[in-house]
Amino acid sequence: MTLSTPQLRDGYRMMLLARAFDRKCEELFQQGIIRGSLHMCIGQEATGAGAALALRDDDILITNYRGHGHALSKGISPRAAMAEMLGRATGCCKGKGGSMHWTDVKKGIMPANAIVGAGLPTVVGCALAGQLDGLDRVAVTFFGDGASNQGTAHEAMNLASIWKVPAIYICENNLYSEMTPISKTAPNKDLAERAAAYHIPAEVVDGNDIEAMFDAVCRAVTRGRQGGGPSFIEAKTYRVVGHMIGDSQIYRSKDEVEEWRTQRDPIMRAGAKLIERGLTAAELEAIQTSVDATITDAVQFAKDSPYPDVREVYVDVFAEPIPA
Amino acid sequence: MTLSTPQLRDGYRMMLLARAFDRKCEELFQQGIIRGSLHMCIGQEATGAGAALALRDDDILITNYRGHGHALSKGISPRAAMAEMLGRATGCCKGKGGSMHWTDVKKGIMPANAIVGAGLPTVVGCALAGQLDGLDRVAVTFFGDGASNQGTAHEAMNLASIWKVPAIYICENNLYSEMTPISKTAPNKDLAERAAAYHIPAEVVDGNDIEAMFDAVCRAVTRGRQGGGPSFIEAKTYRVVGHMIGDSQIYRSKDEVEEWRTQRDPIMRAGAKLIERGLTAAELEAIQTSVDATITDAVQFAKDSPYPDVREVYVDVFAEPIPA
Amino acid sequence: MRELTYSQALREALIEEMDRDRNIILMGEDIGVYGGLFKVTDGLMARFGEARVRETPITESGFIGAAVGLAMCGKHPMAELMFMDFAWVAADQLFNQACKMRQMSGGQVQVPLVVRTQQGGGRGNAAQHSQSLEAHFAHIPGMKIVLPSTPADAKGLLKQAFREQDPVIFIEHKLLYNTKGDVPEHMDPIPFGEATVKRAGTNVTIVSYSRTVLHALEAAETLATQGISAEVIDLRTIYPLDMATVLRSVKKTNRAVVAHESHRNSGFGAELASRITEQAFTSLDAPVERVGALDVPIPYSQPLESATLPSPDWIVAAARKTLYKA
Amino acid sequence: MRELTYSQALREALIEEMDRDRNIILMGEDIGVYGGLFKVTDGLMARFGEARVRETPITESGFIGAAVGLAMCGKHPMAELMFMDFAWVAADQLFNQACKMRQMSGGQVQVPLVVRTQQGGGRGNAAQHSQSLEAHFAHIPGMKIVLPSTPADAKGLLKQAFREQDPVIFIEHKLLYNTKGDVPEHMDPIPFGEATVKRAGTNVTIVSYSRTVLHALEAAETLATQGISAEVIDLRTIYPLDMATVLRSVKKTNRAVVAHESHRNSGFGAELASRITEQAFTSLDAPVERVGALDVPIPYSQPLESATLPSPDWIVAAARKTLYKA
Ligand SMILES: Cc1ncc(C[n+]2csc(CCOP(=O)(O)OP(=O)(O)O)c2C)c(N)n1
Ligand SMILES: Cc1ncc(C[n+]2csc(CCOP(=O)(O)OP(=O)(O)O)c2C)c(N)n1
Ligand SMILES: [Mg+2]
Ligand SMILES: [Mg+2]
Repeated sequence: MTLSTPQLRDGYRMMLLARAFDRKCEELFQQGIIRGSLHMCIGQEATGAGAALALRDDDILITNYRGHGHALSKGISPRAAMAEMLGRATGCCKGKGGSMHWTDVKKGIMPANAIVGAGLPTVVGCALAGQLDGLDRVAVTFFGDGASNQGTAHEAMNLASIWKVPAIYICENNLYSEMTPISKTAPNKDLAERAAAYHIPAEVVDGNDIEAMFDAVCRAVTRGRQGGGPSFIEAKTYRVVGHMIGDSQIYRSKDEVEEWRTQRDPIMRAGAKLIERGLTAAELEAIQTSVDATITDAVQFAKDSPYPDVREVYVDVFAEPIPA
Repeated sequence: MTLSTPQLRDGYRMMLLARAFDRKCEELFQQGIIRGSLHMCIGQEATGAGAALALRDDDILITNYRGHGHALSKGISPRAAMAEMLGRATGCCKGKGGSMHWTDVKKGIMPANAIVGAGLPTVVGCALAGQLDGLDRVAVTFFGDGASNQGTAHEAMNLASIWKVPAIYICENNLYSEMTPISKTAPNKDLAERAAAYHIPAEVVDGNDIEAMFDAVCRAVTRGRQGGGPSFIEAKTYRVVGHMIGDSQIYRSKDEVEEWRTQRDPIMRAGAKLIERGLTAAELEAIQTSVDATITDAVQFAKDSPYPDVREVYVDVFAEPIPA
Repeated sequence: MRELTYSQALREALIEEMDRDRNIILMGEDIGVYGGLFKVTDGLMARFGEARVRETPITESGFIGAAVGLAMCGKHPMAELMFMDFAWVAADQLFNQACKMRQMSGGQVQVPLVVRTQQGGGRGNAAQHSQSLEAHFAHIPGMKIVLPSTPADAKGLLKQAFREQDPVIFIEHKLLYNTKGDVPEHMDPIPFGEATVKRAGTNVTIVSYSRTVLHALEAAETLATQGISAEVIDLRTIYPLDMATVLRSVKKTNRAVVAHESHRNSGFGAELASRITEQAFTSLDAPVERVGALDVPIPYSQPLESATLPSPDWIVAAARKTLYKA
Repeated sequence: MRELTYSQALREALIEEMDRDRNIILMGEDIGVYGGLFKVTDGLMARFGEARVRETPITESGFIGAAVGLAMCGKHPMAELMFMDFAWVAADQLFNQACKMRQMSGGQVQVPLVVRTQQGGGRGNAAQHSQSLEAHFAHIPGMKIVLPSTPADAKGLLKQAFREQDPVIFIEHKLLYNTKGDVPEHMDPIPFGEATVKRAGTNVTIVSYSRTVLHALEAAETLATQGISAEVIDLRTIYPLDMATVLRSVKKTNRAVVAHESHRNSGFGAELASRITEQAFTSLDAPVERVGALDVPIPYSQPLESATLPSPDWIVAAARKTLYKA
């Protein structure tokens, strides 16, 4: 499937939003306004946007600690997301989850996971629930190259295969697991090879090309909706920033980063396509302006929001609040 | 490599010993003399014997709860093994481990494991230790078809591959994991397919043919000793008895069991080969007689041995015994 | 009244609950055609179909993870962990996922998952198949913890487990499956957090759960012959915990023994003893005595295993100690 | 004397031990080129080579399992678990394998494995990255448990860890890495099982370990201004456990507070409180007070996290309670 121009424009906006959101978080983190963990997805925005364009609201998403782009593209409210980053009561997890556990059930966004590989089995259950209810819903999970080494990845993909559930495994191969290159921790040039071991249809795509992502996810979605079982997509991509704030990045060359940043940036590439399709630079600029406004508004909303009352610690642990 | 006639005769003896040992255990279990767990390897004796013929004493073995045949073939003392089954102080684990944890470090037999899949990572370390010391030792682990689904299998094979350690993975595919056919829990006709995902050389062999087993293990051993890294061998076999004592075996047909028992029995097949090579029925019978004597002696030894003193519970937990 | 074994009672509870709620899905190793290693799910696949009774690969992390996903999406899965010892294989899905999802999501998702398992020693299954691990679940918030000692409790509590909207670890004992007891034809779910006084007494309170309750009752019998009147309390669930019943008793007897089969060091008995001491300090005539397995891996050999696991005698001795009759 | 940070002290211990014993092999995620997330292994790969400093895939079960195998075969591996929370991913290899191998084999093999990790909250890492899990290790026999609170202790205890012939879980605290303290140029290993009295006092004993010792000292300072003299004990290792030092103190002060950052319910504080009560019952003028995190998953938001984790104030309040000054 190819993207229509309005779709591509939407995708472009999603990517800009993801980038601006994470960059703003970086700034707020450095100011000490955001604390804890922050794993930016700068450079990888096409995976989430491409996937989101292929998904419905009722399709399930389970992402990880580097999932801001995925969740924003799938429709989480920037206000609620930013309020979460600031630990406010209005946050998408009421301030309890922070950067790594964003949730928006109405948009099909199940809690993001901070344990590498933990989402792969869970998504089997999400996919199975839909299957048992006779729905044509799919369930997507994003995980990294490093996560593909975890035992849970193996167990989960095998389960998904034998149960033929509509789970879509999107492996964002950004070449590094934290500070370690995947070439040191897996013998496979393409991690998609591994899915074959479970007889899961797998493909390798340019994860920095939103159209290629969309196309591959569409195929997987169609397969899933039609009862054809799980799919695996390896999206080759790159994070052009550190794993986390403060990452010295001594494990890779500046040239490598620069090449990806300047030659293969997914937003730049999508922008070029839009120009090719006839949009003007001013039109693109307007999207950026509107995204910036969204972020400004989200930050303002978050800052204006109250912190949760401390009695909230006893709430949401069990269905009935624990007595203090 | 083909087996010389003396080697084949040794292998035949190993298999008879394994079978007689487990059958005796079954009897003692039914008499209440052996307690706890008992998982017989009846029908699968060629895997351990074939491997043992290819291994040296200093090569490491890690087997599982169904590993009596492997350990006996690798040279564990039948007396110490039987005393262990009876929980005696003279047992190979001083009575502390029982059926599932046989150990004989002098023979390279590390503690057998009762957690499905747990031996696969451990063997990486055993293989690596030899590699670091510049030895040409290999480390072998046996596990079942069901174990190949565990996450540890995936993690371990990947590690073995990237570290190029001389680990030999022998998957005894006996078609069932306890009471569940592997065809229900894995999509692969050959589990060896999975090793390919880690770029580990893999082959499928007739696990009931001691010569085929020997041959495959020899190739793996040569590869390991020469620095060629890990190997994977899928041994197609069958357990002609229940998973454990009391298993009603309602999950498979009597015909299936009978076919394997009467047509494909590894001992019968090795016996026929020996006859072909010129041994007489009387010579084979003599081996059986000597094995029977070994078992009788082992049982007598075990029964004559004392139970461990109860203060032994505090010993072997830490290097220094815990004060009572 | 009808007598049933513990496993029959559990099976009945599953059938009644599955009839009531079609969102209940069972998953586990060998639970289908074979009906489970302890036969608790016998015949259930034939009755409810393969979609609802699912045989899984040996992948405790994988299928418990899948159950977490099912639970988040509106189902009420039951995952059978064949031996409690395998909780270590699935620990991340239990402790980092099931226990925390509701909280991390600010209450947006819930995980109504029942993990059924069995634990305990006494059969010679050695160190990797004999552990009792409830204390670990008590220390990580987010799961309710059930340890029934009788067939009727097993049935009533399991029915309740499927009414909960949070994860429940339902812990059976391998040596209880064949025990028998009265089980009424119609049973309502038994609410969590309600201990029962199994035997009234005045001199010392024995607090326990799971199979150790049977030891406690045996000990009370022996103590009676020695002129010591012991009250025996079965907690049934340790989270939620019915301290009211415990304190009522201790304030009467002024002495307490807590007893379980799990290891003594950092066991749940330490928590119980601490709570009793904190909440009834001035009533106590002696320190609370704790009975638990020795702090060593559980050995295979029968005399060693017996020396490691608590017996009624240990409880008798502990009770006497609280009365300074040691 | 030299001042070093906690992480510098740890790094020195690793270098000295690796120089001494070439069987020491380090394994873990990002410990090589990058030098570890907390920089404890900085420069070690360059110094000792890739064979001895091994970057692993993200497979905690896999590489801790491999470390168990190495240890059984005569090496002395150190496996770095980046966050204690990931112990759940590797739990089988820790609790069913490393802890039990010696015993299951009747003493034929040993597992001299050091697992280094860091735990604790206070940085806003939320529920899956802030847990303190030492109580779980205390409940499963087979591992020694170290929780240093100062740079010097960190160094001396880590050196000792590599002299042990059994598995050691060496638990650092993420908020201690940048703390500074005197560390002598030459340091001998510090034996396990020896608590230190960090501050002498007469009215109440505060028993703690890891970062909570700093809270205890702060609390003692505050209590002093209120005319209450608190003795502060740092256990340093909780297995083996130095009860002698604790009892000596409690028999003098007649009051005790036990404090840790891990959850209160079924935490190691319960064990400590129980032991103190059992062994010094007649000396106690009040029940032992326990301080630990609330029994809820650790929340992200700063006010919520602060409300969940113990602070010096909590210890002050607990100490006052033992003096009936609440
Ligand atoms: C079980 C577990 N181990 C380790 C970590 C620490 N950790 C967080 S992100 C990460 C790297 C993951 O790499 P990859 O899967 O490639 O994802 P990426 O961050 O590159 O998107 C690691 C090791 C963790 N969170 N969970
Ligand atoms: C982690 C774990 N899960 C489950 C079990 C229970 N169990 C013991 S043997 C077995 C079947 C293993 O099947 P397979 O790997 O095919 O080996 P086989 O017994 O057929 O040789 C199971 C499920 C276990 N011991 N450990
Ligand atoms: Mg990556
Ligand atoms: Mg099998």
